[in-house]
Formats: sequence, structure tokens, C-alpha cells
Amino acid sequence: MVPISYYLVLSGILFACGVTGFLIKRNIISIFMSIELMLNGVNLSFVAFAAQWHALSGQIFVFFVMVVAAAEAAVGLAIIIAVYRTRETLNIDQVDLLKL
Amino acid sequence: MQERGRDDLTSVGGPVLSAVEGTRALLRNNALNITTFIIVSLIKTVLALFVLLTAVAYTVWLERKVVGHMQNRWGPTRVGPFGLLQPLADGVKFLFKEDLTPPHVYKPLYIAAPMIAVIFALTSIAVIPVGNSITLGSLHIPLQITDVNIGLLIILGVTSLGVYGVALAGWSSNSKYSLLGGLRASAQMISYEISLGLSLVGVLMLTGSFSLRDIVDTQGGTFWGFIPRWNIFYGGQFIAFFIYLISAYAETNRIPFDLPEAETELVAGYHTEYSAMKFAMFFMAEYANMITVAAVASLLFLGGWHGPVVGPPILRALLPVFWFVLRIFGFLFVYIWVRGTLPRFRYDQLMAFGWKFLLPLAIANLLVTALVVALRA
Amino acid sequence: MTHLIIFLFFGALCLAGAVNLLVQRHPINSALSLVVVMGSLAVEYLLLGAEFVAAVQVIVYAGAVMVLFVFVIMLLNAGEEVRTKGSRVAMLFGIPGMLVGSALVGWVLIERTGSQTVAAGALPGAPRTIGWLLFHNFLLPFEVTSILVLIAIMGAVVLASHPDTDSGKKKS
Amino acid sequence: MPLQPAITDLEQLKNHPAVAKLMAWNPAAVEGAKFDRDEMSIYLERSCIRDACVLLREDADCPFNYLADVTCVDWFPSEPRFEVVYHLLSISRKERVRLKVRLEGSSPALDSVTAVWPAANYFEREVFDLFGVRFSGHPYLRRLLMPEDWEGHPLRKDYPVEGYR
Amino acid sequence: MILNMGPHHPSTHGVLRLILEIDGENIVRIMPDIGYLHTGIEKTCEAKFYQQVVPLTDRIDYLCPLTNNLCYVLAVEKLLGLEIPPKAQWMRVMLNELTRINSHLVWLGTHALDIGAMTVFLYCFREREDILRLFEMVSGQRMMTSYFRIGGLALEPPLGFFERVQDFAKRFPSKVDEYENLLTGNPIWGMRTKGVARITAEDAILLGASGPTLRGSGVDFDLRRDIPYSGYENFKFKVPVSQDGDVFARYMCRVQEMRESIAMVQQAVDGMPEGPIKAVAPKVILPDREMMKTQMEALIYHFKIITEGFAVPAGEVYQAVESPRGEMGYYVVSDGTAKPYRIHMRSACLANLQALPSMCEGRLLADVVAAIGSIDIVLGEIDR
Repeated sequence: MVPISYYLVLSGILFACGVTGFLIKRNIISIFMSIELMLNGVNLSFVAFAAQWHALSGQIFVFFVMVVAAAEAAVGLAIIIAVYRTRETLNIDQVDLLKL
Repeated sequence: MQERGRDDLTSVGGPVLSAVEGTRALLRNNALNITTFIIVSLIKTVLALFVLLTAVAYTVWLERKVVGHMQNRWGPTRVGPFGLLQPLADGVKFLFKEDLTPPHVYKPLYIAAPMIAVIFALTSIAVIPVGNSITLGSLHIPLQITDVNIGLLIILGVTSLGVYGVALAGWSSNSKYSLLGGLRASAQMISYEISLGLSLVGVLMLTGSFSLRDIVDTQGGTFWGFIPRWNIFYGGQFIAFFIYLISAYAETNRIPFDLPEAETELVAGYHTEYSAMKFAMFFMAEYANMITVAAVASLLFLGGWHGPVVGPPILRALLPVFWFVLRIFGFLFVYIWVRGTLPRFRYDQLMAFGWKFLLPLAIANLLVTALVVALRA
Repeated sequence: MTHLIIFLFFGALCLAGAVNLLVQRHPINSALSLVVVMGSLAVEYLLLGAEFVAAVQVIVYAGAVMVLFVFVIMLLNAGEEVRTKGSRVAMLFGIPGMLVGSALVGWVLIERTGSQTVAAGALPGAPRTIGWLLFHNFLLPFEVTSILVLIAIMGAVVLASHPDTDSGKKKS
Repeated sequence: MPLQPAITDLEQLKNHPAVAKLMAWNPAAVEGAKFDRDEMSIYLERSCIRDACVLLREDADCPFNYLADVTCVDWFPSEPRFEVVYHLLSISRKERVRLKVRLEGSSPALDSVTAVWPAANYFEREVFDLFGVRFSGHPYLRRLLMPEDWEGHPLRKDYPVEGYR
Repeated sequence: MILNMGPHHPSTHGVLRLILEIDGENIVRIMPDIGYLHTGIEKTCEAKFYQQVVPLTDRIDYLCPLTNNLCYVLAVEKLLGLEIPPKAQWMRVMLNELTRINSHLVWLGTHALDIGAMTVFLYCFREREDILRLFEMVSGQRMMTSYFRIGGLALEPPLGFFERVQDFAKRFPSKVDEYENLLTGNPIWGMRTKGVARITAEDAILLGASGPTLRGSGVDFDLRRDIPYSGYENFKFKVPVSQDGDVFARYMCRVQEMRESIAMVQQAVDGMPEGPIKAVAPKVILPDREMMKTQMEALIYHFKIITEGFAVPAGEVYQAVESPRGEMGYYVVSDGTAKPYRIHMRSACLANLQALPSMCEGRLLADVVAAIGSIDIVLGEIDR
């Protein structure tokens, strides 16, 4: 018997970790992973709420989030590859110009 | 207290899927106590692992023997009659070989990679049923470590994690050949997993369940008098079966898709830098994966363990297992046969084949099956 | 009781993974930590009774998305990241934002503990039910998502292919 | 078949297509010729080897379009010491001709024919490696068979040899 | 990324080292680096008598020793002006064609193995074993035969030899069908070889390619037919030519060549003339054992040939033969003594290898393996 709030706390901390990573990481790929971490935190809260309210919509939502995350990962990583090809770096500080 | 205990009993299984489902099933059937359950599960697990590992070893022997005969050779003959003890000798050799770790590797991942590969390869056996249940006194034991209602999904999930072993081995070896092998492997496995998954969806539509036992149960009997109601015939999943076959070859890195370890191009691909037991682990993982893939093919397309059953009760219980093993053996034989026959694809051809041919074909098959199912309903 | 222990164990594993993601400087270590996070989250989903979501979590997230990450890290041979000072804006708004978020979490923790509990497998997320919901109540979003995925795949192919060579042959 | 004596008189050999062509182009380029054992050798002046090769390759009725071999012979104590030997083949006429260039022993060098036949690349590198003949205009004149840091040129006759001889 | 392929890599056929500059799997630049098998045979030859060089020529190209024997022997015979009796010539042609089949079998096996077809390799070695047994029967050696001597052959072919050759010649065409069944129509084989490592006829000529590499590009030139030697003009055979210039074209050329070769072996067996196997030149050719024991003169010649060799008139000769790999040429310079002044071996593989970069640049890594296989290099011959 685990209180539902425990799950929420866990999801909150995961989300906070994601935000922190987004702020302190300097490698594009790591930053991208932090975003995934945030999404995962949110997913957990969705599932937890679904369990709380006995409604499956929460799980369906998670399903959508995952699909979108997969699509996002494909595009995002493609962009990273393209950026790396032109700039030869993955450091976010050196990719701050729109044009070379 | 009794209520409470049972409740806790249920929750024991939570993480370990097997326990949850197994407990439920057992509780439903016989109201066994927890000790019996654990003991039975343990015995089953140990037995399954033992059988699987032996099967892995003898698949290697079988491959060497069959390919040998296809190529005018004898294969192993020296160790034991017909070289039957060869796997044992190989195992001993691997154990006592010096375990080299090259100085330039990234050690934690270098060591972890083969373990990841072998663990995920062995895990999927947990949800594969090998036959009906047997009854020992009051015990009613299904021949399966655990019957989960998302069994197929678990197999897909676990095999999709197997790619980490290969990819990390390639990366952590810090060698160019390994890296290329790892890159090839991960790209190939991701690509072909999609076709593999899609080829299974047709069967799922026909059955309406993820549980492997349910899937097999629907394939019993015959139609038109003599043709067995296997999915490959009755369900019209002929094309799906071949898509599965091809994708499975690619998933297990076997010729003609053995690019990640193509020895004439990449020396040995992702396991170039591995030796001794670590190498043996990759080897075991590859063959365990082959067996899993063969088992899934038998369950989903070839009617699982259905076959003529006669004789006393114990034979009635064990004959299905024999039929099932026979199918796996047949599938493995095709694996070996293909290895003796075909050359290897080139990397871009492999990708093009997967994305431009196999995937559209799988989708088309899916649409047709969906239409048939919809019209039948 | 066991339920709680399992929750705590995998919760802790999950958090350890998340923190490790932040601490590690090499992207591949971060990626593997994220895989651990996802794996333990899948177990948490199981605890919540969402079997299907757990399986999909493993297949899609751990099995596909993260493999893609690892693949790209290997492909670009990304090295250790160089720590530099983050942007001022991030520090100015990010840190307070973090603090507020944590405070919120703390408040929830203190206020709401024990209000409601959930038993293992309380809500069986059977694939059949989920499928039914997806193709009835959520048909439109489902179709929209599939189009989105299609566009994303095409976009990824276009972006990743070399502009000069033929290519576009591998999506990953 | 008893051996016929070699014909070395340029006048008698004028009818050979390669000799005729070269003589018509630049009589000074041809230092001599020899017809021995059914094989035609033409001695060329050092500086015109590349142009002579172009000429023979572009010949309309007997193009020696295939460079079969480039090698060298070291006549050590005598001078001119080195003889660089080119074997040309006419695929259409099924005929061979041998071009020879004599070089002095001190810092032997001549023009590379890699621009005429890319095939000469390895052959010339090999000659450079083993004889120390330099080919000017060669794109990548490095040792081919011997290690990069090897000293001396082994096929020269004055290269010290140890052991059984 | 710079990738060092070789010198010990499973598919570089020996000790070839390729320095590949790659971008992902695409080849940007190829730099072959050779010399790992350099044995200095050309230098060694200068210290040997003429007849002592024959065994050295075996070691150059260990897949077709008899072709090398033949080429060297022909060159020296030309220097000496020797007339070779017809039986020796026919034997030479027959053994040469067997050698060609032998070499092509090794090529086909390893080439197929490079592309992943393992079974062909073992099938090819099955027939190669038969040929090696024939060699052993006729010369006492499986690989380093040294069977040809200056002025003829070393020994009379043993009793029953021609029957066994005949037997092999009967069997072999069906075996070639077997290899072709496994490869020619195989779609994967086609995908891996067709359009891969293409080279045009002009480039092939300019790069000095020869043999099947040249004929695969559509240049109809074969030394056996066009500049015949050793009695090849007595044989009827077709020269297979393909137009495409890719790996598949070279593959087809060689497979057809195997069929033609076995037909020539058959012709040689059928029309084998009777007569001596050595030329009449007592100063050059070792006398028979029997003669040595009975005739004083023979004993003296034997002693002189063994101890001080035989003098060869001054001059120079370039003799080329069509080896399985292309134009194998020996440039022999004599200064009138018993030791060759200079021997240069024109290696077909060295020239063919030069074509590799232009074949593969811009293609994929796997194509390099296919291309190396298709030009059929033997490092012993390249490095000498």
C-alpha cells in the first residue's frame, strides 16, 4: 500500500532533475536527455493519477507522450547530427549563432 | 491476517512479473501456499536455464556438424562420439583461457557489455511456454516459468534491450572495427525490429491476446479436414512468417545479415577485442537469441506444441514438448542451412532492404489481415 | 509492506539514475543512467498496474529512443563535455524555478501524505481495454499522432542525410 | 634455332614503326637501337623520355598504349651506370618495344612518365626504392617495398651483401 | 577517420595494408601500403646459377608456381636460343592450365568467403586438392613444384598420370556448374558484385591492369592467343571478355576461363605428342641418371653444370606469359656468365593493385573487400 503522493513526489523530483540537467548541462545530447527525463517524470505522474482516479485515460496519455517523444528524439538527433556536421562541436555554448 | 498475507503475497510479485502472474494463476487454481509456489518457480527457472544453456551449447555443435556436412567436412569428431562432448570442451577452454582486457578500453562498460547481452538473451525464456501443464499429485504445474498476459510484449522489450550489449561492446572497446560493428549492429537492430514487430501484429489481431499460451491455444485442430490450424496456414500469415524469418535473421546478426561481425570486413565487429569468457558470453547470447526467436516463431506461426498425442498420461504431457522442440529444431536447421548457402549483404543494401522492402510488405500484410479480421467479425 | 519496499527500492534506483545523469560528464554514461531510470520507471508502472504502459516504456523508450541516443553518441564519438558557466538567464530564472518546484513538491508531500493509497495491480491496464479506448475515444488524437510521427520520420531522414551524397538510406 | 647476331645498326632498323616515328620526330632523341632475339630496344636521350612516351602512345597506326613494365639495370663500375628500361606493348598490333635511358651514376634522375601512364606510379617508386633513381614529376616518390627508414638501395650492385654468394 | 586495414586482416589476402580514410562507411581515400612480404628475390637471383633460380620463381606466386617457372624458363631458353621438343611444350601448356584452374579455385573460394559465402570456399578447395595431387604425382611436390627446367621438364610424367588428368577433366566442368549454382544467379551475390568497383577500359589500360581485370573491362587481349608462347598456338580456346568492368564481370571472366582451361587440358591430353621431354643441349640440360652412369661425357657435363653452371650468351629478354592474374613478365639480363646479371619480375598484381584506389574511392567499406577479391592479388608476387 503506497500512498499515491509518493509517486507524485518521485515524479516531481525526476522533473526537477530534468530541469536542473537542462540548465547545467553543456552537451547538446545531455541536454536532450534531460528533456527526456522531464517527460518521464510527467509520465509517472500521469500513470499515478490514472491509478488514483481509476481512469485509463492517463495511461493513454502516457502512450501519446511516448510516441511524441520518440518522434522528437528522431528529429532532435537528426538536428544534432546536422549541427555536428557543420560546427564540429556538441558544446551548446559554441552553437549559439544562427549562422556561421 | 490471512487476508493480509495473501494481499502481500500478491504484491511480492509486482516487480518480478512472473511472481504476480504466476501467483495469481496458482491461487486461482489450487490455492497453494507461498512456499510451494516459490519452490516450484525456482525449480522451473533452474531447469529452464539449464535446458536453455545446454541447448545453446548443442546448437553450436549442431551448426558445426550440419554446416560441416554441407561443406564436405565432418565437423567435430574427436571429442566424444560424433564430437558430442565438443561443447563441453569448448566451454572448458573458454573458462581457462586468459581473460585479456586491452589497455585502451573503457573498462566498466567493456566488462558490463557481454553480461548485458547474455542476461537479456536469457531472460526472455521466462515467458515462453513449452507445453501444456502437467499434474504431479495435487500440483498442477504449467510448463512455463510464468504466464503473463503481455508475454509477447515482454519478449519484444527484452530483445530490444539486447542491442545495448552489442552497441556498448562496440563503443567501449575503443577500437575502430568494434565501433563500426557496434554502429552497424544498432542501426540494423533498430531497423529490423520494426518489421519484426509488425509481422507479429497480424497474429495478434487474429488471436486478440498478448499471452503466448492463448496464442498457441487458438491454433489447435485442423481445417478442411487435414491442414493444421496454424497461423501460417489458417490465419494466412504466410507472408508475415517470412517477414519474421528475415527480420529474425537480422535481429540475431546471422548470415546473410551478419554485418556487425562480418569477419572479412570488420575483423570480428563488435567483439574484436573480446576473449575468453567475455567472448563466450556474446556467443551464448547469439545462440540463446536464435533459440528464443525460433521458439517465438513456433509459438506464433507454427502452432506451438500442437501435434498428435497418444499413450499414457505422462506421454500425453510430454509429447507436446517434443513437438515444440521439433519445430524449434526445424527453425534452427533453416538458420544453419541459410548460413551454408548465402553470401552477405552490404550495409546500405541491408538498410534499403529493411526500410524499402520489408517494412512496406509488413504494413501491407497488416492491412490485409486487418481487413480479413474485420470482415470475419 | 513488500509493495512499499519495492517502490522505495526502484524509486531510489530511479533517483540515483537521474542524479547520475546530472553528475556524469560523459554523454554515454548519462545515456545509460537514463536507461536505468526508464527501466525502474517501468517497474513503477507495473506497481501501478499499468502493464501495457510498462511494456511500451521498455520497448519504445529503453529499446528504441535510448538506443538511438547511444547510436548518435557513438556515431559522433562525443567526448567528455566541457563544463562552462551557464547562461545568466538560466541561473536567474532556473534556480528560483527549481526552488519553487521543490517547495511545491515538499508541500504536497507534507499536506497530502496518506490521503489515498494504491495497491499493486489496482487498475489492470489490460492491453485490450487500452486498445479499445485508443481506437474509440481517442481515435482523432491517435491519427494526428501517427501523422506527426510520419512527418518526424521524413524530417529526420532529410536532416540526417548528407546534402551532397546520395544517402538518406539510414534513418538512424 | 641458333641465335642470330644482334642488329645494332640504326639504318637497318629504320623500318620498325617505333624507330621510324621517333626518328621522324626528333633524330637527336634516338641514341641507338638494337634488335636482338626478336626484341626491339631503343636507346633514348635522357631528357626526352616523357615526350617520346606520349608520342608512342598517341601513334595513330601503332599505338604503344600499354606500359607493361618499368625497371632498371645497374652496370656498376662502368658509366653510364644505370639503364632505366621501359617495356611498352601495343595491344592492337600485339607488339612490344623496349625503351632504354642511360643515366650517370651520380644522382641519377629523369622525368617521370606517371603523367602519361598512371601505371608507372608503382614501377617508378620501386625503381626509386631499389636503385635510387629519382623521377622528377612523380606525385608520390616514396619507398615502396623497403621500410621508410631503410638506408641504401638494395638492388645496386655496390650494395653490401653478407653471407653466401 | 583513418582505418588501418591490414597488414593482418582476414580479407587482405596476406599482408596487404590499406590505409583507408573513411567517413562513416564511405571510403574517401585508399592508400595501399605494400612491402610486408618483400623477400628480395630479385637480388637473390643475381647470386644464383640460372638453373638455381627456378625454385625461387615458385616462391613468388605461391598459387601458380608453374606459371612462374614457365615464364622464367622461357626467358632463359630465349636467351640461349633453345628448341623445346613438342611433348615438353604440351606438358607445359597442360600443367599451366591446371595451375590456372588451381589459382582460380583459390581465388573463387576466398573471394566468395570475403563476401560471406562460406560453402563455395570449401567446394573449391575440394577440387584444388585434386589438382594438387596431380602436381604431386608429376613433380613430387604439391605446391612448390619447380617442374619445368631450362630446356624441358624435370621428369617424365609417371605412368597413369594422363588417365588421372583425363578423369579430372571429365569431372571438373560439373563442379564449375556447382559453384555457379551457388553464386552466379544468387541475388545477394549479384547485389554485392554488379556495378561494384567499376573500371573503364581506358583506365584499365592506363593503370596497367592485365588479365581478367583488363578483360573484365572489355579489352580483348590475352597473351596466350595474341602473343603465343610455348605452343599455345596449337590450342583452340576462347578468351572470355566481359564489358561491364565491375566485380561481377571479372568473376564471370575467371569462371569462364576455368571452363576454357579445362577444355585445353582435355585437348592437351588428347593430342599429347610422343617424344623426348628435354631439348638437345648437353651443356645446359642435366643428363639422365642412366646416361651419367654409363657415359663419361655425360658425367663431365653433369659435374660442370652443377658446379659452375652454364654460360648464357650476353643479351636481354623480356618474356611475358598470361598468368592467372595477368601479364607475368620476366626481364632477364645476361652478361655472358653463368649467373643472371639482373632478373626483374613484372608482377601482374602490382599493376592491378594500382587500380584499387580508383575502383573503390567513394564507395563503401564492404566494396573494398569485394574489389580486393576481384583483382585477385597475391602478396608474394607483389612484394617479391
